[in-house]
Amino acid sequence: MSVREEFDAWAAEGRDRGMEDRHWHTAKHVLSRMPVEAGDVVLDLGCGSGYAGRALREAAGAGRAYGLDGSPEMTRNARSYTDDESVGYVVGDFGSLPFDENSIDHIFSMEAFYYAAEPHETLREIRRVLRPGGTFYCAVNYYEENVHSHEWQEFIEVEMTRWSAREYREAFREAGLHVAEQDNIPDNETEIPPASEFPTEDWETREDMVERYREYGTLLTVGIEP
Amino acid sequence: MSVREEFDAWAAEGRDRGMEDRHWHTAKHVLSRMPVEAGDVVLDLGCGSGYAGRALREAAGAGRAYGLDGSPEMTRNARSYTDDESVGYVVGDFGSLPFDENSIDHIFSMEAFYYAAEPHETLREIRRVLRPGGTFYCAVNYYEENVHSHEWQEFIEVEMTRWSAREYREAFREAGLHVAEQDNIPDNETEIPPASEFPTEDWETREDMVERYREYGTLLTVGIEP
Amino acid sequence: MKESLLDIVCCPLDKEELDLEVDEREDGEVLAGTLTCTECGETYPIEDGIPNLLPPDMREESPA
Amino acid sequence: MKESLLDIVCCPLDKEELDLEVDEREDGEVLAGTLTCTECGETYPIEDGIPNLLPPDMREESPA
Ligand SMILES: Nc1ncnc2c1ncn2[C@@H]1O[C@H](CSCC[C@H](N)C(=O)O)[C@@H](O)[C@H]1O
Ligand SMILES: Nc1ncnc2c1ncn2[C@@H]1O[C@H](CSCC[C@H](N)C(=O)O)[C@@H](O)[C@H]1O
Repeated sequence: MSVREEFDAWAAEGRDRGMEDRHWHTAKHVLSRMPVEAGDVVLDLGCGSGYAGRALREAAGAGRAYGLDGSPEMTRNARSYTDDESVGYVVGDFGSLPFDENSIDHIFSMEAFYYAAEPHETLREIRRVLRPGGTFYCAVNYYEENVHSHEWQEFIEVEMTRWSAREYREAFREAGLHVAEQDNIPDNETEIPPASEFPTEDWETREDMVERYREYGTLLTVGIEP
Repeated sequence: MSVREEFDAWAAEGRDRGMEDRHWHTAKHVLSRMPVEAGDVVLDLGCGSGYAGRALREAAGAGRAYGLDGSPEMTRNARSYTDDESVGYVVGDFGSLPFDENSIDHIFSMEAFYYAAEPHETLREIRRVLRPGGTFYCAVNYYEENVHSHEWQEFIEVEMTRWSAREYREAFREAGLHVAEQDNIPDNETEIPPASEFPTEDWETREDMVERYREYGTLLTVGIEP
Repeated sequence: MKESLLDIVCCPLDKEELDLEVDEREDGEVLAGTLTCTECGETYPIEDGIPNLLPPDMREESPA
Repeated sequence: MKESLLDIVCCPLDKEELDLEVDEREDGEVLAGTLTCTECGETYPIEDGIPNLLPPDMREESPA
């Protein structure tokens, strides 16, 4: 199934807002670390509902925020959630970014990078569009160390790349990005029921759920264009 | 009073371990973000008790960790706290780093940078010793936005630089470092008494103390050598 | 889309400049139109204010 | 200090190489000795295993 078919269906079901609510628990911390200056041009790869671009405009004073998504329905929804003139959305693919060389100051991506058909190619594209000193804030919940995420592939038709933290660092460096930071950002907001309620529909034990959210959380890798 | 006199006295009074205990609340989070690889050479500027070098050896597998401090007594204490052969200490000044060009992979500094007599010169020295892609993790509790820190100058003879978050970013860029990240890291461990116990000796109101520790915490600015 | 996007947008295939042809405007935005690559001639539709810059082989045309 | 520090250490003034003269060793460490700049001739003492690489005008000699 194509990215377009899979995620157009998600958007039609309103899953874009559900993801925004859940991802925001950690994404807000990621966004607040970005060295965005007033007037900067920022890009959100796999923008879904588009919350990141809106946040970088409001909180960091970005001059223009663009969200790119392979699903026309996602961008259509995202566009309907804002009337900020300086936020824009485009339909595009991670493998062929429709932006000029050195045209972007900073790139953010949450829970989307690993859908790239060719992640190494996507990193090269990111390098091409970032200006020197521009950062790529790459946040994922699906990665090797997070064993609780491994089963997600069963529910998604699009093939996902499951790298370890080390593989992220290595791939960034191989593409020529410097790695500035890597961190696990805990989700301290998802509610975890008392032990007596386990097993739940999704979780065998409370320990597993605590580990997934409070310990592994979101893996952030920050690359910077030399 | 010279850095040496001021901080030799602190070391003699055992204040190095007291600082380690308090600073660790946020420093551990800073250290865990650093992209240190096995075998890397790391440098801790203003190392005090030297905990950062020890931690980067143990947790991140740094190949060699050096602590530099202007106070011989601080380095003497630091040396006595470890028997790790790959951790070393040198007496030196922030304005004249005794390290070769491109000889250091990553630099950490906690609550020390602002004592530099010439902070811009120190940033140039940092650039000189870092290899391309090397990071400078600069953590401070004394900075413009943290209004509760302003009075600290009254208790210290050495003149301190009080920059704002923006001034840190600007100074890093002026020196030619790319700014990869800036963040406030809350100290969630310092105990804050119930409201009924305020005013305390140090704090007028509980709100002030909460703001100082839980909100402002430690200002981290990450620079990277292009 | 705003026309200011043209500053930084390019053809996803050859990364060359795009020419804008406007069919419909509203409040300073282009609601419908076409972006054409000045180099390879490939065209990219703008629908409901959103440019579709997928590589053409990944695009499914909506029924006319 | 370990001798491996010599790989990366330099004179704080002119950033040139340092020569090591050892007065006392223990367990593969240099406990006492002198580092001398191969270019400007400035000397830096190693005391209790710690090299003092402060610029000379910031150094206070400990009493002999
Ligand atoms: N190859 C590709 N090119 C562009 N977008 C893609 C893509 N593969 C997946 N996506 C998009 O990536 C998004 C992943 S879901 C995450 C959405 C959003 N960042 C959030 O945090 O909520 C989907 O909207 C999907 O359409
Ligand atoms: N100009 C300078 N050059 C080198 N070290 C300096 C300096 N000015 C201050 N220092 C050192 O910086 C340290 C600041 S106290 C912080 C110590 C340690 N990083 C910790 O987090 O606990 C002191 O040990 C002091 O001697």
